[in-house]
Amino acid sequence: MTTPCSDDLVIAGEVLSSRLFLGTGGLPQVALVAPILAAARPAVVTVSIRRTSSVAEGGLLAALRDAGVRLLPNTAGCLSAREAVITAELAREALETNWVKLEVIGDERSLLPDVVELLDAAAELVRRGFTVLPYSTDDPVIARRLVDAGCAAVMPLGSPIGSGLGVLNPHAIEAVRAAVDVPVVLDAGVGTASDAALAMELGCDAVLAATAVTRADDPVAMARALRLGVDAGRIARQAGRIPRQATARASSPVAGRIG
Amino acid sequence: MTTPCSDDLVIAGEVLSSRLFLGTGGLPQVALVAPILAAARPAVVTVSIRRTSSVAEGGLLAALRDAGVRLLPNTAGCLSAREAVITAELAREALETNWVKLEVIGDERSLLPDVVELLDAAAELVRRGFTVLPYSTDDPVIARRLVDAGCAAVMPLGSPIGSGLGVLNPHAIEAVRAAVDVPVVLDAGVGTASDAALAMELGCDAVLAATAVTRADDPVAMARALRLGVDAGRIARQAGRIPRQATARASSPVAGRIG
Amino acid sequence: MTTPCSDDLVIAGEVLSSRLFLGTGGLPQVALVAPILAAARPAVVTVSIRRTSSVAEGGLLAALRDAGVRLLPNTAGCLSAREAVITAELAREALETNWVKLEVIGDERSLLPDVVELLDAAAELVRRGFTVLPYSTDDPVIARRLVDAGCAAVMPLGSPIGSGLGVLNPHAIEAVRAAVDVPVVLDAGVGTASDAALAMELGCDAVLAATAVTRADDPVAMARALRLGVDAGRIARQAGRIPRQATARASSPVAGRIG
Amino acid sequence: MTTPCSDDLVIAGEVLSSRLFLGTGGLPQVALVAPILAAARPAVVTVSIRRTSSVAEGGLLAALRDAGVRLLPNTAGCLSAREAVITAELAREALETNWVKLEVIGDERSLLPDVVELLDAAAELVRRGFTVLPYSTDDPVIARRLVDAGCAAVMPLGSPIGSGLGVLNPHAIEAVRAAVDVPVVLDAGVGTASDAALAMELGCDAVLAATAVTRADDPVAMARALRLGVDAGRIARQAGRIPRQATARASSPVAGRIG
Amino acid sequence: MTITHNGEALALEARATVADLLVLRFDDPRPHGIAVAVNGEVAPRGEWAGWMLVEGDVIDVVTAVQGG
Amino acid sequence: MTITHNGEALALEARATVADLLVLRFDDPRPHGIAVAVNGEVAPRGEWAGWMLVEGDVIDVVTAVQGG
Amino acid sequence: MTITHNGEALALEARATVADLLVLRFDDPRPHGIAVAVNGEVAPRGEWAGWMLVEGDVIDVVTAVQGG
Amino acid sequence: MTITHNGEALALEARATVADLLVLRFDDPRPHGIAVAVNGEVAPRGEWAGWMLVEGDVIDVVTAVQGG
Repeated sequence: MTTPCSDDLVIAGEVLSSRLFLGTGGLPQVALVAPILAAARPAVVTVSIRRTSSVAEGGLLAALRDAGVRLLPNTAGCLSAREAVITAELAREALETNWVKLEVIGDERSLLPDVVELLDAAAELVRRGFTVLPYSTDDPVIARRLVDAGCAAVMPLGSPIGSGLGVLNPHAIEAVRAAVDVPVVLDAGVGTASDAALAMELGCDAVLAATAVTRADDPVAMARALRLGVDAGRIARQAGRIPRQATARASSPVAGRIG
Repeated sequence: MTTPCSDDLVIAGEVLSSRLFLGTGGLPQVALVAPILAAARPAVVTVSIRRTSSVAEGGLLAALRDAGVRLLPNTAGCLSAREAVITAELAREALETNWVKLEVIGDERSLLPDVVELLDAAAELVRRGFTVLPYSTDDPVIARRLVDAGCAAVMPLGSPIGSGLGVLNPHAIEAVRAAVDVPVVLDAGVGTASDAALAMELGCDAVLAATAVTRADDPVAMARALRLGVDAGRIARQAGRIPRQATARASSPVAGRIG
Repeated sequence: MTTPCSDDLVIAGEVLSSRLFLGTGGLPQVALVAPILAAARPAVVTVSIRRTSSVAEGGLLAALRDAGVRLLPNTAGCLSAREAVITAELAREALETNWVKLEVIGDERSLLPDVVELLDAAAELVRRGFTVLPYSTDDPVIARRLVDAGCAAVMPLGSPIGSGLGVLNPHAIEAVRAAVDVPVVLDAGVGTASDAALAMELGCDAVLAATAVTRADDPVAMARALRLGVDAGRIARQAGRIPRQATARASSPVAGRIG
Repeated sequence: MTTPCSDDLVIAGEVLSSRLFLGTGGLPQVALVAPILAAARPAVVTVSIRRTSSVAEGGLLAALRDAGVRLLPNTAGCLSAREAVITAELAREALETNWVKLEVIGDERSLLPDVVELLDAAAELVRRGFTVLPYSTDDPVIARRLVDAGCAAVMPLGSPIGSGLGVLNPHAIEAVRAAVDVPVVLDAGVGTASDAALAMELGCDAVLAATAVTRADDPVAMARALRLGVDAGRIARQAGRIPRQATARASSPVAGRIG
Repeated sequence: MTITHNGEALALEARATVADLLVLRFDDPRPHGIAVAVNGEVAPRGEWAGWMLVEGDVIDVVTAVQGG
Repeated sequence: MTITHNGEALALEARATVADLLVLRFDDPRPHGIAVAVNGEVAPRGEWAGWMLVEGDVIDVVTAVQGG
Repeated sequence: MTITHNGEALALEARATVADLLVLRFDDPRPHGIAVAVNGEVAPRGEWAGWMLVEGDVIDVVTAVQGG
Repeated sequence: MTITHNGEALALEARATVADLLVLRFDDPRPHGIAVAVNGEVAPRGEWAGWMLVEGDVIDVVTAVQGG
């Protein structure tokens, strides 16, 4: 355990087991679920809700249940508050959880959040008793509105879903962190371990990664790398880094040199 | 143990215990040596050579010997090959090691390497049987010349010593990595864990940190953070990250959405 | 004239005389208005609407009228759609223009747009016959919504007002450009000429600068620098730049070298 | 004329007509020389020295002589000081100028400078009465050594030749600027106008561009864009830009708002 | 009668229930880990056995799949 | 009567008009480049002369000033 | 005799000068904008007419071409 | 005689050795973890006892200290 208990992440009163959220999208084979979870030790694992023609669906759900990991259904692909709300309701029914990663996107190409529909859906789901974790932009004003609407956390994007571009605007993520008093989970864009570490150093409370793991050449290794990156960034944030300065500062004493 | 044996770092035939090098410059108190080493588990610890008026010198050397860590004396502050060579000779005599982190700087303000004097000193020290690890610029042509001169590794800077600016030119570090077939140790500029992870992801074989740890608000915590960051970056590099792409890529299936 | 007529910027059917918008906030003295306008040759100049106890108000308005420049009143400082709408109405009455740079901010510290109130105000002002140029975030989905509401242009921020941080997220500005078919005017954050040139190279149709000019050591010189920067970036965008590539490409022939 | 006479660039006592140096490598057709020169108004134009089987060589030299522009022969492709010196001697004989852009590269793939051979060649050519402008790395210590060897200017690279990556390490370019008291000409890597403006804002006295112009979709337009970008950056540097600050600063008055 | 199941037309005997549909499609009247929407409203698991379908009903049966 | 002008209380004779207020404050019944709001609604320039103020009216008189 | 001109063997009459070579290759004893190296040393323009080539000389004739 | 020890003048008895100097300064003829340079050359540990100092010798005694 790399983070002391006193440093546990708590969302909506629930103590989570780590600061890494894992998405399962793009997973090449269900057989990788167990080793990936063992390497990542995620706090939650996200799943999508889709029509099914068989109960098994490749056994993903069974594999996740066997691992005893907390599931976080999302409303990926929803283009309106209405769609997102019914999808969340079905997720609650199917998975017996009232937690939802709320996604309402503006279009299917950019997959960027539509914050107007997102705010409507968030308010309605909170009213219906959901614990809402909204996937949002890196706009601190919207983050504050989501919290005012009752969201249990905010999940600003670092860069577009699946882009692997990391945190394109660190300044904005710091502003989101400063704007709200709920956990901030960096969502979307993480491509590698240093992205996850940076997000935590900027003040995020957790990081979500999906494609970065599932589409890496070695998903299990990347799961481990991201887990270490999240812990590294969290501890570094707490350690109080040295200030950046334009000029050098000797790390060896000047006095006492010979000759 | 986060890195499998098959992945050990080997320099001049010696198997090193980790991929983090630690500098002791700026250490607020010797009492921190033990906990910092326990947190960082460094492969080597660097020390400087200075005139002494007492054998103790605050007991740093004793503390390091107690920890049983490999010492890497440096020639910090030397402005000429001549100075660096005699300093290295004294280090070998005092510490009974023929390893030396070779530093020859151009001036005492920027502390930037003087690669001309550096090449002369490297050639002479190799001739005298030293294992030379030169602190250099991020110039791949110079890196190749240092290897041709017999250096056992190259240590390009990420940014000026003590600046905490991280890796200012990732492209150059990748070019150094591609130019040589000896270990590349990122030296100077590391400020926090994500810097260390990034350096490893760029292909460095190890990272050296001094000020980042010793002058952090909590040196022991930062030592741990950097250790995790180095491991995270190393594993991420080997895991084969997803490509960066300008546009989004869905991590949730498009088919099967309701409504 | 650096841009051919065929390349004129047109907003709401009006042909504008250049691609630089100028803000007057922070102007040290009215006497600088004339030389700054001569150096910047702006398409429009923004002003704020405030209570007055004298008609003169330092003669700014008179100086601008003498220069015959198009005025663009803003609703700076408004925290709600209601405030912004009445401010716009008063501006229309006072300045006899139905153009308005619509600003609705989320708080007085960050001065960041509140896109929810912004959308409401934009729809209402369009209904009332205004030509609306909204100061917004770099969110392409919101940009599209503003255009759907009838805005004549969109004005995404590069970074916070007065920060001089330039374009913090070039990827987002390119996405805004791709999302809408009205002119995109980069607003807020420009600190120097290269920021303005970059914004234009990213596809912006114009750039607004205020603090960058008025608080520069030499406002007239910076006005000229930004004017040149905007033109440079516009022409470079149209010239079709070379692709970025990680490796070198010889600009001198390899064949025919002697020796 | 965009820069006042008092601001002329002077190298080795010669007053140059602008702060843009132009390379001709990659020029698609000689017919473009005249319009490109008219658009760029360069201070000098670089050419390479190669074996010839005809006097004409496509008439490039004639076209340049007709334009009355100052020629700056380079030693592109030379891998040793010896090669570079004889190439410079032949250039002096063929073009009747003792100015030379000195290039000695480490390998033909990266085209990066070999600063060791470069220093040897520079010293020898200065001894032989040449005015030496060396293409170098962004290493301030080497820059100072080149000046000590008698070079009339230094030409640090922004990024690899032809890469179009712009200035990869602004901090290093500022350090080179601070290290020497001769003109600093940014060489290599410029891809577009904002790169040129940034280089000037960092303190460079001039910028050299070749591929950026000759391989652009519209070389004449890019020539004009770079000329404007260089002037914009120069004037912005002199205008004294506002400081970068993490937080916003209102550009409109807070007092006197209605409602 | 004809209903729409996951976007496709499906013929069912009159008076069929949600449970009947699930048996037909999944050989199980209460399959685990799924949810059912009838005409865009959730049909709670407890009501499947008694929930009578009518001509033209639009039924969606969903489960958890891979997702980011 | 008492009205509020730009946030401050101001005593006016009964039956004063917007134009009267402007004369009082600006020595000009139709100053150039300003606008007037009465109780949060714009009072058009053309109506200033005839617009009768009443006890408690909130008047804002604004103009263009420096702004980003 | 045989010399090397720009990397290729070339047969010349004995006692040929640099100028003779230039006439042979360029129809001009003093072409403009070129330079000549003999065995890696510059042969100054003024000496071309009198500079006698000998068996095995390596001659490079160069001019200015496009370059970065 | 007078020698220079770590940059400062020091008076020693004639015929003093490196070991004598070390005893004088460190109460130890072979202190651990130090090295000695005489006139810019290393004096190996094994020769300290026999190494005779002479007037004007420049001696540096160094050890390992904190360093980056």
